[in-house]
Amino acid sequence: MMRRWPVVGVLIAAAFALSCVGDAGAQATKQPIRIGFGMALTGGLAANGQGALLAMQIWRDDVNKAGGLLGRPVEFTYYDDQTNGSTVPGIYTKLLDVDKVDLVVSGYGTNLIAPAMPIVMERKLLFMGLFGLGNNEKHKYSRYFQIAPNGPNPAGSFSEGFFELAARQNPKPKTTALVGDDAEFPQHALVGAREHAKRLGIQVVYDKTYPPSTVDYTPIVRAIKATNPDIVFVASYPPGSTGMILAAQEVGLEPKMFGGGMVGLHFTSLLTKLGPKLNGIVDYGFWVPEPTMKSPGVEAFLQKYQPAAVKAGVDPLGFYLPPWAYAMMQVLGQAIEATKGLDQQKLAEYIHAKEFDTVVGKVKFGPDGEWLKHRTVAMQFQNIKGNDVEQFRQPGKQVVLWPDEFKSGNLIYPYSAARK
Amino acid sequence: MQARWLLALAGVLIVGAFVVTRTVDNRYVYFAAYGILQYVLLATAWNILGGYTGYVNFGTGAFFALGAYTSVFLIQAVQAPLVVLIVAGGLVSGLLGFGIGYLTLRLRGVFFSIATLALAVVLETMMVNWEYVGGAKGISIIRPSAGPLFTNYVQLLFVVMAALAMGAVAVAWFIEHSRIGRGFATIRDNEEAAECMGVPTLRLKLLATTVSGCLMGIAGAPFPYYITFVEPVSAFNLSYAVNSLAMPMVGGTTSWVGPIIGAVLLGTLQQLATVTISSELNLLIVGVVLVAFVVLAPEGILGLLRRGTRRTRA
Amino acid sequence: MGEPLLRVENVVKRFGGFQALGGVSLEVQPGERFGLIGPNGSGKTTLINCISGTLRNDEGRIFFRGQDITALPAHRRTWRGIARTFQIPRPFGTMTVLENLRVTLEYAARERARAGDPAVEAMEILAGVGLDPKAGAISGLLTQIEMRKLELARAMAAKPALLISDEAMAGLSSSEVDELLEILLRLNAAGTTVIMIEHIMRAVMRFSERIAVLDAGEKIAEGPPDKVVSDRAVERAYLGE
Amino acid sequence: MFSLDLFLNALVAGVLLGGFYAAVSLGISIAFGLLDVVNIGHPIFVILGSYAAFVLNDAYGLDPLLSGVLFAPVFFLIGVVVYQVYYLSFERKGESPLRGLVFFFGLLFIIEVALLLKFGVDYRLIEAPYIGRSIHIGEVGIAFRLLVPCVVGLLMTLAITQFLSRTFYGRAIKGVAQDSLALRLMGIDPVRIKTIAFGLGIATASVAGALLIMISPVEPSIGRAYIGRVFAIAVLGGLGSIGGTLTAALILGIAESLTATFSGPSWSLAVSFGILLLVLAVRPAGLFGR
Repeated sequence: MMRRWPVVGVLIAAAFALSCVGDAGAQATKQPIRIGFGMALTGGLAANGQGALLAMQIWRDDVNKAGGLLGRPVEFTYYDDQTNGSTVPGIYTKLLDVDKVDLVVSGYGTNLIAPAMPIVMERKLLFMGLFGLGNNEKHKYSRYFQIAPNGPNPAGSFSEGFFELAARQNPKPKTTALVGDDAEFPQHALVGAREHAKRLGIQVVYDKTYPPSTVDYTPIVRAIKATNPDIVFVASYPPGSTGMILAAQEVGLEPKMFGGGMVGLHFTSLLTKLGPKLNGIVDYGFWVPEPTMKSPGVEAFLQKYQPAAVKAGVDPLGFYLPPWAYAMMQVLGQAIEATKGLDQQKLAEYIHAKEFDTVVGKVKFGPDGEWLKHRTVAMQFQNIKGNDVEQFRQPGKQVVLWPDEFKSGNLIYPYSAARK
Repeated sequence: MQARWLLALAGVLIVGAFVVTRTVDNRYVYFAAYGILQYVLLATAWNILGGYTGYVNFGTGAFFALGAYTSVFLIQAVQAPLVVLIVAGGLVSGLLGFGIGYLTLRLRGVFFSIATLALAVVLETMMVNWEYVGGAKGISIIRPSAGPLFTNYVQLLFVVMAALAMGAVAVAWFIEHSRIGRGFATIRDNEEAAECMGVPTLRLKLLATTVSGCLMGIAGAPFPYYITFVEPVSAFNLSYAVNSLAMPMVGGTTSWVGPIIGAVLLGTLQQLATVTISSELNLLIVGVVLVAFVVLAPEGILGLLRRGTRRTRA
Repeated sequence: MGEPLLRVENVVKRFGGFQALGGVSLEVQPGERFGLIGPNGSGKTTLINCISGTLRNDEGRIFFRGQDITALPAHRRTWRGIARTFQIPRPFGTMTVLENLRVTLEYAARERARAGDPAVEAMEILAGVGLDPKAGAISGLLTQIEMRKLELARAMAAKPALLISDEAMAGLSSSEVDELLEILLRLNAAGTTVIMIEHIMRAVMRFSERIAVLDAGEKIAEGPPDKVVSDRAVERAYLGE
Repeated sequence: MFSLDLFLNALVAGVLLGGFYAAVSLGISIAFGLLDVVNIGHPIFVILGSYAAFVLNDAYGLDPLLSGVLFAPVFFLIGVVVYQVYYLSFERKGESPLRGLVFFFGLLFIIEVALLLKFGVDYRLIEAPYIGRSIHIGEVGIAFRLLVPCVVGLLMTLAITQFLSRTFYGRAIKGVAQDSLALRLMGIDPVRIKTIAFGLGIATASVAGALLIMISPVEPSIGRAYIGRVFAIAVLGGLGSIGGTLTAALILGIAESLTATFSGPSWSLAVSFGILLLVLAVRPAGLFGR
C-alpha cells in the first residue's frame, strides 16, 4: 500500500510544476503592455464571447498599427472560461501571478464577471466589465467600470423603452404578461419589467418563468393568451426567443405589443431564418444600423469585423456585442495614453472623471461604474421581407423607437398592424 | 499499524499544505490546487458508493450543489462561519444520501443511476425557484476576512480543502480495510449472494449512500466562498457528475488510491488545458482521454500498474 | 421426536398470476439429511428461496428452531443459522477465494461463533473441500467444479445449523459428484442439518434419509428414499402417463 | 384560469410533444432497452442529425425530414462502427456496462467538439413552408412544426415495433435481448444482430435530429439537456418495450404541457422527473417492464 504514495506525490508535483512553467517570458527591448482576461469561447455564452474576442483583437491590431500605447505594443493573454464560473478564479490568478499581465479586463457576462471581482478587489486593480448586470451592487468597488449602457438601474434598462412606449399609446394598455427563462439575464430583466409596469400603472396578469431547456412553448403561450393581456413582455435567451415567437404565431397570440428583452434577435443565424416572422416585435438593442445611431468609427470597425467574423465562424453582423467590446478597450486605451502609465489608481480616477469618444458614441461613467445615463434602446422590426441577410444591414428594418434622442421611426401599433 | 502510518502521513501533508502557504505567494497555485483537491474529495466520495458497492451515482452535482446552497442559506441567514457551513453541508447532503439509499431497495444498476439523475433535475428546479438563495439570477457572496493565520482567504480555503480531501481519503481507506468495505464489495459482486451470506445489504447501502452524499456536500460547502457568486448552472454543472465518475474510472475504482490518481491526473489536465489550449479542443482532450482510458486501460491506471508489476515479477 | 429444526407451514408463492408454490408444508429434524426432488419447474428452488429469505412467501409461515422467521430478511436468517448455495454459482467475483470465505465468516458467523482469526478459519474450511491451493485465486476465474466447491465452502463458512444445497452437482462428472457428496456427508456427521436439492437421483438416494417430492408447486410424496421412488404419484410426475 | 379549451389544447400539445419525445428516445430504447448498451451519447447523434438537416436545408432548401431519411443509412453505418468499437473494447471482454458509460460520455464530448469546430456556437434554425403555420379544429390549434414531428415519431415507433415482431432480423433482435445462447444455437451470430440493432437505433437519431431542428434552434451542446429526458422515458416505459417507450413519452409530454399551462412552466421538467422517481419507487421495472 505504502509503495503507491510516491506515485501520487510525483503526480502532484508534476501538476504544479507544469502549471507554473511557461511564464518566464522573454524580456523584449520594448516591453509590451499585456492585457489579460478570460472569455467564454465554449459553452452557453460562447457565441457572444467569441464575437467579443474578435472585436478586442481588432482593437489590439488597430492600436499596434498606430504605434501601440505609450509607444509599447499591446498583447493579449486570454483563456477560455468555458462559460463556467468555477474556472474564473483560477484563470485570473494565473493571469496575475503567473503570466504577470499588466491589466485585466472581464470576460463576457454577469456570471463570469462575478467570480473575478474579489480577486481584482483584493489587489485594487482597475477592472473593465463587459456586459455584467449589477456585479458591483454589493461591492461598490470604485475601480470597476461596465461598458453595457445599462445606466444606474441596470435591471430596468432592458424594459424601460418597452413600457414607456406602451404608456404613450392611446388608449394606454392596462394589462401585461411577463414571461422569461429561468436564467440570470432574463430574471434581471423581469425584475426591471415588474418595476416599470408598476410605476406606469400597468397591471401584471401573468408572471411566470420556464426552464431554458423547454422544447414546446405553445402551452405557455396559450396560458398567456388565456389571461388576455394587452402587451406581452418576454425576457429570453435564443431558444426561448425563437420558441416564443413561433408559438405566438401558431397559437395566434396577438397582443398590442410583443417582445421586450429577447436575446438572439440580434444574431444573423436567427434573424435570417425567422425573417418576416420578426415584423412588429419590439426588442431592446444596443446598436443597430439606423442613421440616428451613427458614431465615428463604427462603420470602419464593422468593415473590419464582418469579414473577419465570417472567417472565424462567429456572428457576421456583429451589431450586438462587438462594438461594445471594442469600445471597452478604447476607454482603457485612451485612459492609458492620457495618464501616461499603468497606475491602476490613476487610470480609475481618470475613467471616472472623463467622457470618452468611442465607436458606440460618447461614454461617461457614473460613481458605481455603470453608465451615468442609460442608453439601451427599444427597436421594432419593420418591413422584413424574405430571409436575405443584407436587409438587416440597412436602416429602416430595425427601427429605433426610444429614447427620443435616437429615435429613427415610429412604433407601429398595435402589433398586428406591423404584421400585415 | 499501517493505519497509524497513513494517519501520520496525512497529518504531515496537512501541515505541509499550511507551510506552503507561508512560503508560496503565487495565488494561482492555491486556486488550481483547490480545484484539484475538490475533485479528489468528490471522486473519493463517489467511489465509496460507485466503486465499492457498484451503485453509480449520476447526481454528484446535486449533492455538491446542495452543500453549496446550504452554505448560501446559512451565510444569508446568520453569516455562519466556515466550520458550521462544512458541517451543515455535510449533514444536509448526507441526509439526501440516506434518502436515495432507500431507493436501492428497489432500484439496481442503471435504474438507480437514472433516479439520481432525476433527483438532480428536481433539486435544481427547486433552487432555481428559491429566491432567497439567489434563484436563477444567482447571488453574490462576500468573503469574510481570512483571519490572523492567512494572508488571504484563498490560502485558508486551500488548507481547508486539503484537510477535507485528506479526511475523505482517510474515510475511504478505513472503509476499504474494514469489514464494512468487504461487505460493500460483496454487494458490488452479487447482492443476492451477499444477503444470503449474512451481509445486511440495506444497512450497508444506506451507510454508503449517506457517507458518499455527506462527503459530496462537504465538498460543496466552501464553494460559495471560493467562487463568490453562486448560481444554479455552475453549482449543478454536469462536469461534476462526469468528472467524479470518470476520475475513479481512470485511476481505478477498487482502491482508495484510484480516485486520487484520477482526480490529480484529469483535474490537472483540465486545468492545464484551460490555461494553455483554451478553446474547444479543451473538451476534446477530456473526451479523448476518457475514451482512450476506458478502452485501453479498463481497470484504470492502478490496473495498468498492477499488470506492470505482475509482468516484471514473472 | 423433539422440535423440528425447520418447519414450513402451508407456504404459497405467486409470480403475477402464476402460482409457483401451492401451500407446501414440511418439517426437517435436527441433524437430518433431507432430499428435495421434483421435475423442472416444480418449485424446488422457489421453496428454498422462501426458506432462505431470498424471496418472501405470500402465504404460510416458516419456523426455524421454533421461532417464526417468515418476516426476516435473508441476512438475519443467515445469522440465525440458515445457509444456502446457489444453483448457478454466485461467487463474489472480484475477490479471491479466501476473501469470499473470510467476508462470510465475518458477517454470517459473527453472532454465534466468533472464533479465532477469520483468515485461518477460512483456510481450514478451504482445506476441507480441497480448495486450499486456490485460496489466492480470483474467484470469478475458477473452473466449474472449483466454483461449486467454493459455493459449498462459502455456505459452510456461515457456520450454519441448516445448509441448503441447491443442485450443487449438476453437470459434474461422477467422480466429482462423489467428491462433493463426501464433503456433505462429513459436514452432516459434524452436526449440520442438510437439505439437498438434486436432479442426480443416484446422489440424492445415497445421501438422503428422507425425501420430499414436489410437482407443480405441491408436495406429492414424502418418506424414506426407497418408498418414495416406488410411489405411483412420483412415477407419474417424472414419467408422465 | 382553468378552462376546458385550455385543457384540451394542453392535452393535444402534450401528445404532440410526446410523439416527438418518442422519436428522440427510440434509439435509447433499442440500445439500452434491448441490447443493454448504455448509450448516454445518443442525444449527440440526434444533434448530429439536426446539423445534417441544417446543412442540406441551408444549401439546397431541402426539407429537413427528407434529409433525415437520406442520412439514416449513413447514421446506420456510424452506429455499426460505434458498436464494433464498443463490442471489441467492452462487451467481448465482459466489462461492466459502467465503463461503456464513460466511453459514451467521451464520445459525446468528441462529437460535440467536432460540431463546434465545424459549425461554431451559433444557434441554427431551418426554414420550411410549414413552420409557423397551424390548423385549428374547433378550439384546438395544432402547429405543423409540432404535428410533423409527432406523426413521424408515431410512424417510426410503429415501424420499429412491426420490424421487431414481423421480420426475421427483428425477432432475432428481440431474441438477443432475452437469450443470446439460443440464437447462437440457431446459427445466428448475436454480435451481428446487435450491431444491426444498434445501427438501427443510431439511424433513428438522424430522423429525430431533423425533427428537433424543426421545433427549436440547435446548438452543439444542447444535446446534454436531452440526456435526462430520453433515459427517463426509456426507463419509465420499461426497458425493452417500444410501446412502453411511446406511452412514457406521451406521459412526459402531457405532464410537461399541463404543468406549463396550469401552474408554472418553470416546474414542468421537475414534475416529469418527479413522476419518474415515483414510478421507479413503486414499480422499478417501469410501466411496461419485462
